[in-house]
Amino acid sequence: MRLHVELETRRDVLIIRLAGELDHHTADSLREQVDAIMNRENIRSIVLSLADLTFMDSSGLGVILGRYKRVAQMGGEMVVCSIHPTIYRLFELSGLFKILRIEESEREALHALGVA
Amino acid sequence: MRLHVELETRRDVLIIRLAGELDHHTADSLREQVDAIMNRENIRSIVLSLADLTFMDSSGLGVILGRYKRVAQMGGEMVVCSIHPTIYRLFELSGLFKILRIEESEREALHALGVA
Amino acid sequence: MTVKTNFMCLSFASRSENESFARVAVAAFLSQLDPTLEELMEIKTVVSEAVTNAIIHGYEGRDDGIVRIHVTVEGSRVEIVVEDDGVGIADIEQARQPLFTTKPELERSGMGFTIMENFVDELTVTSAPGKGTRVRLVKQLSTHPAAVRQ
Amino acid sequence: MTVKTNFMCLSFASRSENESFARVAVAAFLSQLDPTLEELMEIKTVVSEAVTNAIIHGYEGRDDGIVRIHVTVEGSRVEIVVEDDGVGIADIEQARQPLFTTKPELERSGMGFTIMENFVDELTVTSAPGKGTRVRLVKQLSTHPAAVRQ
Ligand SMILES: Nc1ncnc2c1ncn2[C@@H]1O[C@H](COP(=O)(O)OP(=O)(O)O)[C@@H](O)[C@H]1O
Ligand SMILES: Nc1ncnc2c1ncn2[C@@H]1O[C@H](COP(=O)(O)OP(=O)(O)O)[C@@H](O)[C@H]1O
Repeated sequence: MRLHVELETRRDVLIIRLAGELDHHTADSLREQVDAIMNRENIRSIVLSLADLTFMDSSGLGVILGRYKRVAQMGGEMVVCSIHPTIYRLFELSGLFKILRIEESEREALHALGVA
Repeated sequence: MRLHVELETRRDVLIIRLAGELDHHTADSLREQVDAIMNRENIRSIVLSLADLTFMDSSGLGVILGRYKRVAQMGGEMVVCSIHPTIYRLFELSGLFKILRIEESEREALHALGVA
Repeated sequence: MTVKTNFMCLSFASRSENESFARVAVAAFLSQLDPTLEELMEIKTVVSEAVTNAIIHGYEGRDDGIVRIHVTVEGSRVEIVVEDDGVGIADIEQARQPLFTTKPELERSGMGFTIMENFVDELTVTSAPGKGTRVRLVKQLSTHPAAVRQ
Repeated sequence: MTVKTNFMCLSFASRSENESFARVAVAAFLSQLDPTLEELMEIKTVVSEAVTNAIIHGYEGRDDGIVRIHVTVEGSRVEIVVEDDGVGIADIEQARQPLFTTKPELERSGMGFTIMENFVDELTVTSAPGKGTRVRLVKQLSTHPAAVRQ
């Protein structure tokens, strides 16, 4: 309700589009939805599209890092795009940009993974 | 800030366009602005345009009734238009529709007062 | 089936700039019940009426008073209590009459209690001179069952 | 020149659905200072961190605890205190280290305190095992002088 999750797969890439607020309360349902797809399908990489995410805190970092670990095990990668300034600073502070790739837009992110 | 007041005069008609929230806190500045014009200019009637008023309580009724009394003394009238449903019920409960004229849109209100 | 209960208490200085904060806070708390827009507007309105009364009448415009709000949710039933430690009301029945006001010079409409009564299911006013005022509002929301159960 | 002071207190059940309410309420209270969007986001974020910690760590996920928030405004200086009566913290210095978490199994990032430190001007943590936790955050807003004076 407060967090809207849209999931789309293109070949072995899972696109996660988030709208609304990602906090401790909404993180659980995101985790479950994403893991359900990852258990079922052959996902190698993730595109995290955050243009409509208006709020995120460190609980969001936790669930993102958890999904990153899963794709990293598969030899895949995670690309994040369209990040609001305050949320950008959370990624920066936590050093997540050392392991995640960042792109301006979803188009560029999909292009980077060869599924544009 | 929370209440935005736009005032326009057309001949002896004062158009008051309100946006935002009209409560006890914001009622004072509305009263002052409207009274300043009414003291200075020859205002006979008022059009109250409420399309963008998102909140109003009984403090708003008080300030509206006070301005109504001023135009009634001048032999003029007050026309209210574009009222949201919940605010409509406030007018209804307080019997204000017995003394105020109501129109669907500002165009119709101005037309009714001959200054369209 | 367990009915979901939740609560919050809020207290703040009797300043008119807090009126807007009070109704936004109550509305934000109740948004978890997924109320209709109309219900949310009604709740904001009654909170605004009760809080404004506490500030204007209870504390007579002084800004060093404290206004308290308690909200309890049980299933889709909402109880809101607004309290002040102000001057109190001598004749509650008279105060609740439509158009009755003791502050016509402030352009009060005397419609506060009438609006509260019309926008909620239950309204209880407890007050005595010098003892402050307590306004209790109960409203049954029409939320769909899924939001009600835990 | 008198500096405008204002305050509010908020308490609520330690339920995760109240995290969103808590940050909206604090933001609504502070909107009277006309903060920038960036400042408002920073404040929402630190409130969310402290409240989430009280719920997850302080009350270990139990929903019958009470979380308290006090906000005091003096001019454009904001003080926010978030308190719980939960398990408390044995080693505060260690808890404040970036990436340190006692709940990795819940996918906690260990970044809560680090984010709080970076988004406010002052962070004080008072806690002891069994005695609950008190997080005090101070932030100086860049509001224009007109909004500061009474
Ligand atoms: N919290 C309060 N403390 C003291 N008196 C109150 C309080 N609330 C209401 N009253 C009294 O009840 C009267 C009617 O209140 P209300 O219907 O809200 O109309 P209004 O606020 O426009 O006067 C007030 O004029 C006041 O005398
Ligand atoms: N209110 C609290 N009560 C008890 N322990 C706390 C509280 N807040 C923080 N802690 C402890 O401090 C650690 C670090 O907190 P934080 O930096 O917010 O990271 P995280 O919440 O991701 O674990 C927590 O893992 C916990 O052990």
